[in-house]
Amino acid sequence: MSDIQDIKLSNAQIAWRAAQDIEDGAYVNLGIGFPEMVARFQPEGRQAIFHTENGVLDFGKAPEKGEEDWDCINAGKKAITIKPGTAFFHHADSFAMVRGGHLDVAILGAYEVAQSGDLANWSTGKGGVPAVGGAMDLVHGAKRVAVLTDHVTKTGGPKLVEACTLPLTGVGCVTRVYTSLAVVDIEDGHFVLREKIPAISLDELQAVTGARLHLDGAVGELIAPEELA
Amino acid sequence: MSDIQDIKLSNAQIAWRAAQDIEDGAYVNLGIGFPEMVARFQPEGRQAIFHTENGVLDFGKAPEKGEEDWDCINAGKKAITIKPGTAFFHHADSFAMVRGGHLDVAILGAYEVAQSGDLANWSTGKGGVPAVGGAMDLVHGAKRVAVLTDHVTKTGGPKLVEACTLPLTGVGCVTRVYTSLAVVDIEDGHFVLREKIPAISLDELQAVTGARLHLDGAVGELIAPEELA
Amino acid sequence: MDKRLSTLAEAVSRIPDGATVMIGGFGGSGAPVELIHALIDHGARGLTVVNNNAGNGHVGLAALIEQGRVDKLICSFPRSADPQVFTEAYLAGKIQLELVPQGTLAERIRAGGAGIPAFYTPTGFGTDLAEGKPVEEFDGRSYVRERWLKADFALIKAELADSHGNLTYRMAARNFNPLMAMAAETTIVQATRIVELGGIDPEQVVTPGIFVSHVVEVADAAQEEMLNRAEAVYP
Amino acid sequence: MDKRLSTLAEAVSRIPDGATVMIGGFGGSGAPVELIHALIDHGARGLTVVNNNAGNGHVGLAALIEQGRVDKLICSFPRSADPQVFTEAYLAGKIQLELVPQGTLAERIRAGGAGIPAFYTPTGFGTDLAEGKPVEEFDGRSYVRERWLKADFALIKAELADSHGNLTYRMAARNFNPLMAMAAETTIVQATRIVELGGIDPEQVVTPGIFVSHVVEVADAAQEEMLNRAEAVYP
Repeated sequence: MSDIQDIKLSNAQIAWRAAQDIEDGAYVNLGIGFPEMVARFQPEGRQAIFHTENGVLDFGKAPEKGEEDWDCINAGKKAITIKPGTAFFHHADSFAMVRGGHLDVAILGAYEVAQSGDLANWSTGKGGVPAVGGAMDLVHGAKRVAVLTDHVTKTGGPKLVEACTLPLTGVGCVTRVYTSLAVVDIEDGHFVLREKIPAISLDELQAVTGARLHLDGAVGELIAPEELA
Repeated sequence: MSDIQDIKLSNAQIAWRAAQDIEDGAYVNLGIGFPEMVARFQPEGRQAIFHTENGVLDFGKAPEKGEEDWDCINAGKKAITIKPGTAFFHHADSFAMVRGGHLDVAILGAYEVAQSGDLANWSTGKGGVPAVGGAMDLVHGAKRVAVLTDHVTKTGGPKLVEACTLPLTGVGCVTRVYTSLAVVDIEDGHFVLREKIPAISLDELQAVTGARLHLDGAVGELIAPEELA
Repeated sequence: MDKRLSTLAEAVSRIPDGATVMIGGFGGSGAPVELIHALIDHGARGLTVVNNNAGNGHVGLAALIEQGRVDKLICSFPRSADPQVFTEAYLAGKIQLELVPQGTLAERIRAGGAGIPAFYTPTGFGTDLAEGKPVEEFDGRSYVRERWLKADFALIKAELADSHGNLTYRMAARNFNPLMAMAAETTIVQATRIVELGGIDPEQVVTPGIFVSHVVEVADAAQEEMLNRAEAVYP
Repeated sequence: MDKRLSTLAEAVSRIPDGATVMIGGFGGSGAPVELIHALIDHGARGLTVVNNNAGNGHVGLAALIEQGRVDKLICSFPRSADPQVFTEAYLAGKIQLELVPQGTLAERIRAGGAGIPAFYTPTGFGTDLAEGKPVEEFDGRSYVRERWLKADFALIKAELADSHGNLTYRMAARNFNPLMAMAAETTIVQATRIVELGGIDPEQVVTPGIFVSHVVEVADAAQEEMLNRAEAVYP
């Protein structure tokens, strides 16, 4: 097997793949950091509406440097802009949208995802200052909760596991994982492999996955635009 | 004893008396019907702010006939007007004001008030179509819940009673009753007589009251403007 | 991503028999009269309707009841100037009534929209309307546990709307409308004016479009009160 | 019935040691920096502070913590670009932290303002942050029971205010401000502009005056983000 570092998808490519599953008109919340990249890759002809926890729906792109209005920020405290259709609201209304099942998709990062759909993404359990933000609300609110993640940890350990060892963000909440090597669904307590990059074999993929990958029909080829590599 | 019908205060006089206890700047909800009259008698130099359940705070007086805007009504579905300071809001915010203890005073009518502070004012228990509106919310929300009522029923029976016989609106919620004959506080499960009209003796008042009237210091004279009789 | 529809008939066409339908308004203010009439024309029966009242005269919700389409009404105040239609149906045993205190009704709907399955309220404690509901004490005071209220459809009257479903409301016609818009699977709005996207100041949006499924412009919307003063009857 | 005060010092003068103080804002947006600085000058200690974050740099909430005035912080995200002040105090055991999921924090504050002593939420179920909290199943799904959150004082940043305390907010600076305004015994507002009564359209009021105790105009309010970029330190 080739070194995973050489064949794996870039974060941008993972985000691109996740973006392909977002339907036209979907209401979407993207987690702070890496998941935010998904917004860049909306397929032609589709328009997603983005929600940010601090009370903005349908915001515009980042302003030019020096043009920031710091009353107009996203959950990551980065400056955003308004555009036709933007709405502001308070935090209780914002999380009514989240908790009330009004978001179509929430896309988050992960430390670990278990085959049960359990997610751990808020605490490394190592002390320091804990911080949770809106992650625990998002994972039990959106109609579909997806995770973007490298397939393995920096030290090569599995992030898709039988059971999470880190503090949980939510129980049984994730239904799809987009990794640097594969697209994996979570169904009935199992990982079901949907797509993998051509450069890795099934056995190799299983070897870097911490729980059994089930098959359900053909495994698609996960091919992302090369220019995003 | 003179006939109570001859000596008792008019509804306007009862409302006038209740208005004297409303402090400057108080937020007040007045029940539909008779309690609404309280708004007419705000003492000189004091300004109460009126709340109506359907989402208006600090509204103005009734419009001229023919000038009504039926999108601008009160809880009694009567047309009102806006004035400088008016705010509109939705029903959940309106009852957050009520239930959250933000109203200083709620003034309601009554079928019966018990010495425990229990109030019955929504159902005669006789069948027909039951309707409750916002009364049950108001009696557990406002900082002070007062009742305006004739001292006795149309057939001469007591309305201030040991225990309510009609379906309750709220338990232990009323703290002051303004009647056509007296002002009565409810303290520690007792009626405490604060004021009575001069034309009735203590014994006569007790005779038309369904539970013992306690005394706590001097009983004031309840004298309302004659022009309101 | 354009939520505009051109006809009320199209907007209500997927409401099936037996649906739970929230209808905005408090008395006549904010009542989506034209949407209700379109629902009558559509013909769905066996409905459970959530509204603060029970209709007035022979238009709007009263007409829907008069046409025998409503099996159950969840409301706080089924009395009004002329609630004859509901009163007769109720006394004849033709319609069920779930009576809910007004603030509890509003909060149950808001809870439905906000994903809160149950909450505690002091309202109704010790009364007939709390019968059978769990009671709990917090900090020495007793509270009743109430459940969320959701619906399959909500019929909403707004003032301004844009193609994404952002809404404003006129004066006290706001009342239950923004709450019901949150609590239904499908939220159908009649707006007095549909403006271009960006035509509503983002700070002035009352109902963000995420809560709205369909928007229809009804420029000359009737006031229920005016219809009743004219003794209108629908259909 | 005029809620205007002329100085911030007067506005915060009655905040005692040991008070629970909600402070609006999400990061720097909507943070009432001048009110917090007035609170520092006032000198109250042993405070419990409710805020989404834990301050940034050496101004506003970070400065309040740096001055040793905060015993306990209730927040969802005590990390930021420069949370050094809180981090040091926390790791040194000088400040307690109650970590609450952001939506639960918002809902607990709203519940405090709305008279709802407890509610159920799916958020946090099965996690460390729900430890010790009652769990209940509704319709086959598990929920955690959360309690309301109230405060003695709330410090709020608004855009427009009138003398009755009706408020609007600027863009995303709204965030927790309208909720905290509801949940405190005494709500103190710094507004960028105080307009005459009637100067705010009744339909555009976000926080009705009933939730507001005092209003002070701070026309040239600082943006916490700009202060931190200038490496400002308070006092």
